[in-house]
Amino acid sequence: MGDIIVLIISCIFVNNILLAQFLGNCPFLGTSKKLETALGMAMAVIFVLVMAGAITWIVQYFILDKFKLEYLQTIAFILVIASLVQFVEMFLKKSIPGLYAGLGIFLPLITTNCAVFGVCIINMKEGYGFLETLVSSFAYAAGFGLALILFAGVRERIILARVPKPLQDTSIGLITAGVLALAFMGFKGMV
Amino acid sequence: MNDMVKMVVVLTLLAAASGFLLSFAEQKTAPLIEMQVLNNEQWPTLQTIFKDADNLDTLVDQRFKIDLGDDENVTIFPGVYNGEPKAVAFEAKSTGFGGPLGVMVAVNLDTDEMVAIGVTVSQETPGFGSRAKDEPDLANQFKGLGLLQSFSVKADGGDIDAITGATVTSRAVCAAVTSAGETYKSIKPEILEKVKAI
Amino acid sequence: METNKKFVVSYAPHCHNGDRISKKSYNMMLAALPAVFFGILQYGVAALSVICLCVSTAMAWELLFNRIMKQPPTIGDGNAALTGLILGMLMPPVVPWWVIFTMTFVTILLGKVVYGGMGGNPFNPVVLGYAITRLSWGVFLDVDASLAPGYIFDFNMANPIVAIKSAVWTGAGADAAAAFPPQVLLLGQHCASIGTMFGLGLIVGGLYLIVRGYLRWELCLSYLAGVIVTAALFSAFGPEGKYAGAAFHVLTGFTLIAAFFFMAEDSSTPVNLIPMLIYGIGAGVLTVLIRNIGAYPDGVIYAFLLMNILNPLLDNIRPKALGKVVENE
Amino acid sequence: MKRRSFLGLVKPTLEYTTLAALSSIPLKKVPASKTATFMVPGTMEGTDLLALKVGDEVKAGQALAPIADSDDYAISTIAGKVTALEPFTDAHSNAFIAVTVEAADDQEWADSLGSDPDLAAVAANLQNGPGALCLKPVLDPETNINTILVLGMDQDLMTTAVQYAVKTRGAYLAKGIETLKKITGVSEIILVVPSDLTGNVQGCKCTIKEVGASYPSANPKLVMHNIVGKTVPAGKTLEDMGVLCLSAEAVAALGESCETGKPCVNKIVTLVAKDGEALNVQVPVGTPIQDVLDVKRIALNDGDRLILGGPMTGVATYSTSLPVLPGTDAIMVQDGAKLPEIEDASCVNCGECIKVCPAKVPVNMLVRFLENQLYVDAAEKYDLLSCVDCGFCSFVCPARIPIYQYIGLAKFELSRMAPEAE
Amino acid sequence: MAKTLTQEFTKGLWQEIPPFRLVLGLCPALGVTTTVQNGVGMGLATTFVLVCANLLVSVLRKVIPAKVRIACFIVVIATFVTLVGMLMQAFTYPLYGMLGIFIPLIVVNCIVLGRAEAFAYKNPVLPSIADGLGIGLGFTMALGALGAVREVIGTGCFTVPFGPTLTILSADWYTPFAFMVQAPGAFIGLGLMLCLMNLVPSK
Repeated sequence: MGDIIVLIISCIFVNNILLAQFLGNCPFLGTSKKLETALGMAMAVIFVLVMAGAITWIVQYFILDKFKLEYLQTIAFILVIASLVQFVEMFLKKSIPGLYAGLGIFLPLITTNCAVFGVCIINMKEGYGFLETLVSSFAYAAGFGLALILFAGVRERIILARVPKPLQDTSIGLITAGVLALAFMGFKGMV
Repeated sequence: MNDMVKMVVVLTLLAAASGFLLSFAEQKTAPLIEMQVLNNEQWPTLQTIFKDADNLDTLVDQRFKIDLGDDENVTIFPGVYNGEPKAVAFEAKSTGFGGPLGVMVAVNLDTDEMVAIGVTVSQETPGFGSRAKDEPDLANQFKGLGLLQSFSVKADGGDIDAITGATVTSRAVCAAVTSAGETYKSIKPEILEKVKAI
Repeated sequence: METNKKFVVSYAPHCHNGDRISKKSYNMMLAALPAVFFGILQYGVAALSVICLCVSTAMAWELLFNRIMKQPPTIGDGNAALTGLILGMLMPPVVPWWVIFTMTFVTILLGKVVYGGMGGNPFNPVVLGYAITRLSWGVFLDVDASLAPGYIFDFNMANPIVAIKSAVWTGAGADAAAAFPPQVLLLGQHCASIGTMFGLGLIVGGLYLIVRGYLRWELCLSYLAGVIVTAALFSAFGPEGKYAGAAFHVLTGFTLIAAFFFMAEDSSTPVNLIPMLIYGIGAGVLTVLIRNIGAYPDGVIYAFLLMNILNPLLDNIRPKALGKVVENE
Repeated sequence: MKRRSFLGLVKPTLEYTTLAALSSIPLKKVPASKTATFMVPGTMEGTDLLALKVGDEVKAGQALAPIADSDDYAISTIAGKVTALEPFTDAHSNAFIAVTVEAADDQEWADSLGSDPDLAAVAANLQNGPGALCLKPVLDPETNINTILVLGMDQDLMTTAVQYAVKTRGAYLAKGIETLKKITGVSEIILVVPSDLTGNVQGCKCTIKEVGASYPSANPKLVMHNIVGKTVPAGKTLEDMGVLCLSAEAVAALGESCETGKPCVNKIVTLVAKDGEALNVQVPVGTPIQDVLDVKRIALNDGDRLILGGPMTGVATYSTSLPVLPGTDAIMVQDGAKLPEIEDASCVNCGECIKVCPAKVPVNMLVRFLENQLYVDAAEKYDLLSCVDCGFCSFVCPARIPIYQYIGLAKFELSRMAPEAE
Repeated sequence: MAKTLTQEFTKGLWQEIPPFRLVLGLCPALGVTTTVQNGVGMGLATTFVLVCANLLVSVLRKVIPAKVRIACFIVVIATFVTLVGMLMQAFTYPLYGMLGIFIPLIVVNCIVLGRAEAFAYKNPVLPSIADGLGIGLGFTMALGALGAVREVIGTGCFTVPFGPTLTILSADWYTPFAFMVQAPGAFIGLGLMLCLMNLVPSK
């Protein structure tokens, strides 16, 4: 149990997928201009990443490893994620239209969200068991969501400030993200 | 319906072609990659920790693998001193500040004491943790200590002086050496058997 | 309807209470004086030159950026000088000039200019500038290293916050803290950065700011409460003797200057009651967490950066405006 | 004005000027002027045929309606001849036609009101009287007025005109309230006065409540919230809630008009000189401001500021030939050398405005949205419409941002957008 | 409308240079640019995938049904990414070690998928190759430049790609501003470079 808590803290704060591992920056900058979109994206990533983590784990250990096809990891994982996103989209549209209305527009973006793919690979690299994979996927996604929501809050305010013209939009977004990364370094050594 | 068939056919063909291409590439590159790993990660360390061994030039070729169960295995490099395979080296891993950290441990088969250790893979923060690889202070402390015990840095109540400003890395090295000891304990009979052949 | 006189036509209100931004800056500098003077007395002319260099370069950079961006000079509002002064207070007595140049440059550029000047910055410029410099040139900002050549005092010459860090790992933090009793810390008989040595001076200055209304007591007290409660919990429930007590944490490191001077930076702090309390307590808890279990000796800097990030979200917690219609959707 | 106090720990307050503190001020009567100007809502553009022409003779108390078929008119307070009809636009971009009348030697009154007027007659004759008694909402069948709120307190600082009316015209006030009850049929009348004037209104047959002494507690929306106990929803008016808010001076004028049978035309105005010394004057509506200033021999120079209204919400104006309007409670002049400057600074988030805002508007965020012209967001998310227009935020702002002006502009833009959206 | 091959090639080098003008591919730009060599290596690996994927997608553009095109693109891209990973492991192992997880992540790099979708699927083979090469080399240049800035300021050194490490700023008088090679420095460095690029007109 203690290990799991350490893993969660490590994935959310210390090794935050966005700010310490640089994964998922395109949607990070793209969907953080408004708090509502950031919330939607965060939920969508959590939702998909937990499922993707579980399925890629199964694919890795029951297919790739079994048949000595480890070198197909990249292609297998990306296909799993892409079809999972498609499937989730169709499923939500039919069964939970309310949730689909909220997450719908973010789902296609997730296929090219390197955080999702990256976490799946990290899980395998670290050799996590199934439970650990689930926990780490969720925690990484939560860390992504947390950083995204915090960033969106700050960014909403920056948009209103008198930022010099050449710095506006992405440029100031990156600088602010840098400060976020700096702040998250404060969690270093906590696990 | 025709569309549907076409879609399936195209995708299947693409996937099949990709599979063939990659398995071909895999076969061709696998031995190259293994040599690269050896040359880049383990060889530099082996060179330093076995610098007095007789078989320095051939020890890579003399390596052998021991099965640890669970699909894991460990590669053992035997070191020959005065014509006798007196020591073996193998790698143990742990996690440091910025990712995996590997420690090559050379151990005397007679006394179970460490001949030397060296850090192999390290992605530690430049300037801090990476000193574990570059500076011998930490590694030298292990020389001559019995491997069959657990190690920890002084801050945690052990005997090892941590590198200033890189406590996490120093701890990771201790953890790796400790786990090397456990591995060693379990596979020593097999090692002894195999080295006889040399 | 003609008149030959030209009157000023402007919008209401036609009166003002006379307050202006510069007044706050100058009052804060005034409040900082006791601590700064004491630091200069202890450390001598080297400290004076560090403080002067910090203040002057901060103003110079601000002026330079005003020029580059073709704005009217804003150094008149005193904010640049104040930023420089507080940065100077965080410095050890001896710092290479180029470290100060770079630090004030980074502070003014990344802390203020890129966000369009004072008020737009989501982060406390001082904290940001110090954090970046510390990350690169930590050794130059290290009080112990700075004191090693040339300074001899008749009191314990170790920087308490650093001394205790290594002691905590060996489980003897409380013993190490016992070497620094509160009166020693309050009266500046210990080694710390120029402006944080004299605890009493900081407290007096801070109380002045609170009384004048330039510092919200809610922020200051909740921060101190956060530090005290967390530190007390650690020392009560942690392993016996491992963690230092509350008094130590309040009086060492940057806690006091943070409580009284970082908190008075408006742009990065909340304005409503509940957010102010959460902000203060959160910063206090994080400070002690990082000190006790994190990688850094002093957690104040990171605690503030983290709470700065949270600030815009916190500010959404606010009282219901008059007649606000709550939609039932 | 009151400076920032040394003790900044507590919330800054502004106290209303009460008559108790200024009891020695006598009421000066401004003699009837030679010309008077009346503002009638409407525009002259596109109207070739004005119902009123230069040279027309008018009687005192006669309705001046320059545009035919329009409900808009003003009551002339003097008898004489129309000398000019000019377009005029006020600070809020409302269009008016300024009708200037030159006084005749013989002041003849139109026979308009009578001693027992009905609702229509009162509405017709007193809307341009002192305090601008506007009874239109009662006549409007769509609004269901069930309460009348009579404010016996000035809404701005340094102004004592309404208080003066309450203090000296208590009997007329009582009569006015009685008449109001009769002609409107509204039984619930609430009179709000400052604590030192409760003794002067004992004769009034209505609910009497006390209002606090700190600014802006006499603001109608705050009176509703704090004293009446009903909250006006953001963006709505008192009328939307069925409450008609009237100035006590207007009600007293109604009482006087019923007694005398002719419309009361004399307005009480607080005149504040450059040195801050104040005095109340009585002046017929329509009199040029210059005549009022002459009472104290106030000389204005270039760069000075002439304000119609009090220091917090008054409107600065450019000419002394403008008339005293029915709602002009104060005329204030400020020395050009002592005007507080306004700066183009951005908000520093100090929170002073949050401390003082009586409506709990998140001014610090609001001003950021207004500066970026995001008016719809400002209204939807940051409570722009909850603002009660007191100007306190601008008064305390250390960055000297013209917040009140931003808010005024935003409300104006929103009101312009609203019809477009439909 | 029709552009020459040269134009297709050069637009990626300046007008549409990622990630400065096209704000895509930020993750590798931030993650691997601690040295010039890493940046250039990452850029070249991406270029390889871009060119190959563009080529194949363009060749097959008439065969691939529109409905499953994204899936097909992904298969094609993933194949080449795996291939480049194997080749790098076999021939430039230390570089592969430094780039680590970012090599497989080329598969989700929006630039690659974006070019396949926006360009190669609609254009003949030669322009597609020119486009891929241009964008790829532009990306390489950008990563190299960012790597150079970060490395020189952050360590005082300059790693010639696949060559020696030169000391540009001598340790005698320069103390490296290590912030630049750390995570926050990546974001802030890229942000400031983006600002500089905004000051320069795109044409």
